[in-house]
Amino acid sequence: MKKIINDPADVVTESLRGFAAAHADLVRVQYEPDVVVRADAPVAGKVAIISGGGSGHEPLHAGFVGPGMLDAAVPGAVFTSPTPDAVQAAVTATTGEAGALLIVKNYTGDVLNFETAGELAAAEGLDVRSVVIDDDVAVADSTFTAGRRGVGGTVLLEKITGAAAARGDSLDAVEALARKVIGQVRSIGVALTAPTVPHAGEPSFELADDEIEFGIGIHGEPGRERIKLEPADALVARMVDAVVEDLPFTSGDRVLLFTNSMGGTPQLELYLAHGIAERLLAERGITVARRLVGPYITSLEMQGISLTLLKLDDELAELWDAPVETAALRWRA
Amino acid sequence: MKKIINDPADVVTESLRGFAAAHADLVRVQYEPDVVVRADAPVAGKVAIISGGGSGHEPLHAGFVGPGMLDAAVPGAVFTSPTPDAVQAAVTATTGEAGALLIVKNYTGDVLNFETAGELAAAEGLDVRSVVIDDDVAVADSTFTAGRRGVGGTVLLEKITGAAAARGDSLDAVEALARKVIGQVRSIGVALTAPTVPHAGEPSFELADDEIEFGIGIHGEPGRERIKLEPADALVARMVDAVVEDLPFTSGDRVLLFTNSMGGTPQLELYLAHGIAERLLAERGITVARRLVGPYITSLEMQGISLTLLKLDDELAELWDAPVETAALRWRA
Amino acid sequence: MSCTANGVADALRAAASAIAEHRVELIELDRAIGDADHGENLNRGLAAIVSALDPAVPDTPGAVLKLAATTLISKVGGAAGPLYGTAFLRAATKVGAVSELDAAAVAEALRAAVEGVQARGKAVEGDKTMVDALLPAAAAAEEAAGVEGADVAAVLTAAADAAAKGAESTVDLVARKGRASYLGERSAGHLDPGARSSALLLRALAEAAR
Amino acid sequence: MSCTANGVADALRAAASAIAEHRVELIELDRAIGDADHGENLNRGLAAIVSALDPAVPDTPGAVLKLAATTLISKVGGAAGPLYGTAFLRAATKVGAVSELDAAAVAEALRAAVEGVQARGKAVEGDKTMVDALLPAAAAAEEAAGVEGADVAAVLTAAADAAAKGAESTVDLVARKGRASYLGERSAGHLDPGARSSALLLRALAEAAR
Ligand SMILES: Nc1ncnc2c1ncn2[C@@H]1O[C@H](COP(=O)(O)OP(=O)(O)O)[C@@H](O)[C@H]1O
Ligand SMILES: Nc1ncnc2c1ncn2[C@@H]1O[C@H](COP(=O)(O)OP(=O)(O)O)[C@@H](O)[C@H]1O
Ligand SMILES: [Mg+2]
Ligand SMILES: [Mg+2]
Ligand SMILES: [Mg+2]
Ligand SMILES: [Mg+2]
Repeated sequence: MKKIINDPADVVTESLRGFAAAHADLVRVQYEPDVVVRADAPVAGKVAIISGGGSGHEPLHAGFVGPGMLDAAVPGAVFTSPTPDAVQAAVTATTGEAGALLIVKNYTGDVLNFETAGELAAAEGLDVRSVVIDDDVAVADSTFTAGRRGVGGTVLLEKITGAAAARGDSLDAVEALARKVIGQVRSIGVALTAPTVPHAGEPSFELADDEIEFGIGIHGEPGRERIKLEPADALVARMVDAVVEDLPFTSGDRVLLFTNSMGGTPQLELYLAHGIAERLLAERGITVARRLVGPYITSLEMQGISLTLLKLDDELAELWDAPVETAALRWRA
Repeated sequence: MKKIINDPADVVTESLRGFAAAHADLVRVQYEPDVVVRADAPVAGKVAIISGGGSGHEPLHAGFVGPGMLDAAVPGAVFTSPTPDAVQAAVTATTGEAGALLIVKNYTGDVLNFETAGELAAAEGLDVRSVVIDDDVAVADSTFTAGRRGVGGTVLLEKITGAAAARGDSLDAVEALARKVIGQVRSIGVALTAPTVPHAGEPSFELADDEIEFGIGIHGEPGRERIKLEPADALVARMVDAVVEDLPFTSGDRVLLFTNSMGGTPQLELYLAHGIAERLLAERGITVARRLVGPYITSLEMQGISLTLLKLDDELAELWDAPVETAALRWRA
Repeated sequence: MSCTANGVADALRAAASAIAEHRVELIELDRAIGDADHGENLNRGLAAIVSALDPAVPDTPGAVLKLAATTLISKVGGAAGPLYGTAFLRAATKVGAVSELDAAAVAEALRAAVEGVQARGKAVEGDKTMVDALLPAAAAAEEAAGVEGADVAAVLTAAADAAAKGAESTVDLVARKGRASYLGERSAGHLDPGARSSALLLRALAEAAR
Repeated sequence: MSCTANGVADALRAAASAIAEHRVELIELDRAIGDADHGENLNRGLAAIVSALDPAVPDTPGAVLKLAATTLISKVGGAAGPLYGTAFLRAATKVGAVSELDAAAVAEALRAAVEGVQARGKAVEGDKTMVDALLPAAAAAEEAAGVEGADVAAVLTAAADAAAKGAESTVDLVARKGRASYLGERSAGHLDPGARSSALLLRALAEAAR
């Protein structure tokens, strides 16, 4: 294993120290339990938006803390969902009368730990709700699985609910909006190489030189299917098909297209894939009205990409465009 | 080789198509020769800031085209400096009475091709000047080498000259400013893995599992020295020492610290390294007054990082803080 | 060992040693069909229990189990943290405030623990989870406790044996819960890391009880 | 072959084939001490020359060389593009508007080409660059051209032989110019890609001239 680290057990905390130093204008970081909080939290009268999960997916979630997006992020150990006390610390630091929305990616660990945190918050008389995002079309959503995973759609959900909270929406309204977004966002991922978890020291799976994992998650779990590497045109078409036909997205739809790097894929390839996806969607009569391209929800150094489509209406487009000021996403209206 | 590409010969052009689709609000892209131009170019009365070089270093340079930074970027083939006609096309698209500054990284190919382009521009009666940035302390700056390479400092130079041009500085003033920045910026890089050039199909160099290249460039050239992988504390100290002692930076200096990922290094490690560098600089009495952390000048999928230090004064800090709106860097004052 | 507060504490220390010893194995099992953290997380949690017991062992077996539960919940994370945490919490509640556990109490505690895991995780037998080790363990413990003159060691040994067999049975299963379920058919042929850690924990407790 | 415009065009086509054939070798040489693009870039440039000659071959050898020069400058990039471009441009200027080149003209053109490379790149003999192939080539060409009754083929063959030897001599050198110079001592033990491509080009031209 080749990594720029000291003791693997300290990776998350040491990285947070660097993050805190780099972004003192945006965040403050609390340690033990580790929580990244908006510098000006709690924001009076505003619904707090909180998310978290295992580390190793950066910039998710800490990179999205700031005005217009998250009030707090709760980073667990690498690929390990955080514990309830850490989530509770995030709630305590950010949540007032207006309540909080917890954005939970659908993994057994995240769901269970955030569930307990929600109970702890309720016991303190706070109005804290949870939504579970499960946008990964690679996983069959049946009783034979833990259900679909939360992947790329999480980034869009955090941005859009963050904007709604920033404009003063009530917790009821933000929660309803979150459920609407979850209902119309879908993703698929592919991996060319495996990530290496620091404490494990070995790549999470082995792939031959001509093999890729189609339907990969973001935790180094092997994908749903192992296929041969194919040219970008064919691969992106396979991905677009999987996403479009799931919801389905149909001719006339306006969408946000999010082309995400899993970490190790260079921008040169990422934009190349994005261009193909844009073309394929246009051919289907689907209008790409907004786009996001970059490494926003990653799996350590894994090479691969994911595509996420969100069906837009005027409200969602407006909330997407609303100003945001975080370490990883930053724009003005 | 595992890449999300079609024909290796088409990588740059296909990637530009995706970039153009993703950022139509910021840029327009011309093909054959390939040039990325600010959407609203030429900007009347403003000095044009133009840079370019081989592709594979994204977001450099195209990701820095937009208000407050570059007017045009000229992407060559992967790791191959662009040809003079491409540079000339960039000049033609952006340059008026106020003239243009070409920012050239110190590589034989870039220097020669931009030199010719400058002659072509002069022949057309345009006032076009060049500055050559050579901030890499890994290379001995002697007659026994092609001179120091231009690396991380390029990003800072493009931002600062872009801000000066945006506030209306003359070409004389922008050129003088550029030379000042070049005089007080220094960098060092390290590689844990090699990049793979698409048309080459093989990693650019081989490294044992416990070896790293210290003093790496950004083109998959092997580094200056091959050393054993060491803990992050020791490695970052080695890098800080190399940079600080070169200029030298001394106690009482105010600096901008730029911690850059070479592409394949995940954010978790990058911020960890950044945190260590902040601590070591503080111990030396050097004040980190501004910072930039992220993958901004990369070498395809290469794992590794670079550290860049720029000595700041009030003017440079102000120009750094000035608004910028590009695909890769974006903030308001 | 007598199953007093100190006895339970010693058993937990033995369990912590066992997990530390098998940390890499559990990581490797999780690497194959999960995300390579089970051994790391559980080891962190058990080590934290040992530290938590260090200043002073709580008064009753139930209080020791409760301390273990809250420590696991706040130190492990992932799926295993809340599941094992709930297991210990239910066991603690079940044994109440007595100062020493007999064979029947241990069997009842184990049953409560499994029910807790199932209540939280919704897994049934055959889903390829820790439940496949814990359910047969609870049944075997009840059966052993029913035998005339059975002691705690006998109950836990029966549970550990059954858990080991139950864990082995997960190899052939296709996962329907947890992270391994994303793999579908490809999850078959691998031992479930949580079932394995359950078997390891019960074996360590049983040996401490002898 | 007679060294008319068409003869030079044919020789350039032969050179393009040679570079296409050795594309991977040149990439590999550049991968070792550079950035793995020399074969790709040169191949793109030579192929572009072949295309540029396709619609119509220019009238004179000089015009053909000039077309080659401008094509290289606008298609190759990197260090080799402007250096080879300048070489061809200087050669074109040197030969002027004559309709056929004799042995002396070829030798003079080669000398002008080397001087162009040195003027642009500032490399001297021993810096481990294409200059180490081209300088001896120019000298050998001049010597061959001085021999009574020497023809173009003899001049180019002498040049190609000397270039091959010159290229080989770069193996032991430590680079002082170009990308390989960043390696310092580690650049020794490798053949310089530009010297190798110079030798390949001259060999192809020589063989076409026979
Ligand atoms: N719903 C569930 N019910 C019972 N056990 C489960 C469930 N989901 C997962 N597990 C157990 O948890 C183990 C994985 O634990 P761990 O690796 O620590 O968590 P994570 O999957 O979050 O990384 C699995 O091997 C399985 O035995
Ligand atoms: N200053 C120079 N003078 C002469 N030849 C040079 C010089 N710099 C580089 N070269 C030649 O160029 C070759 C590399 O060409 P190429 O790989 O195409 O360019 P780049 O180094 O820009 O990638 C070297 O092998 C060397 O022979
Ligand atoms: Mg996990
Ligand atoms: Mg090159
Ligand atoms: Mg796991
Ligand atoms: Mg090269």
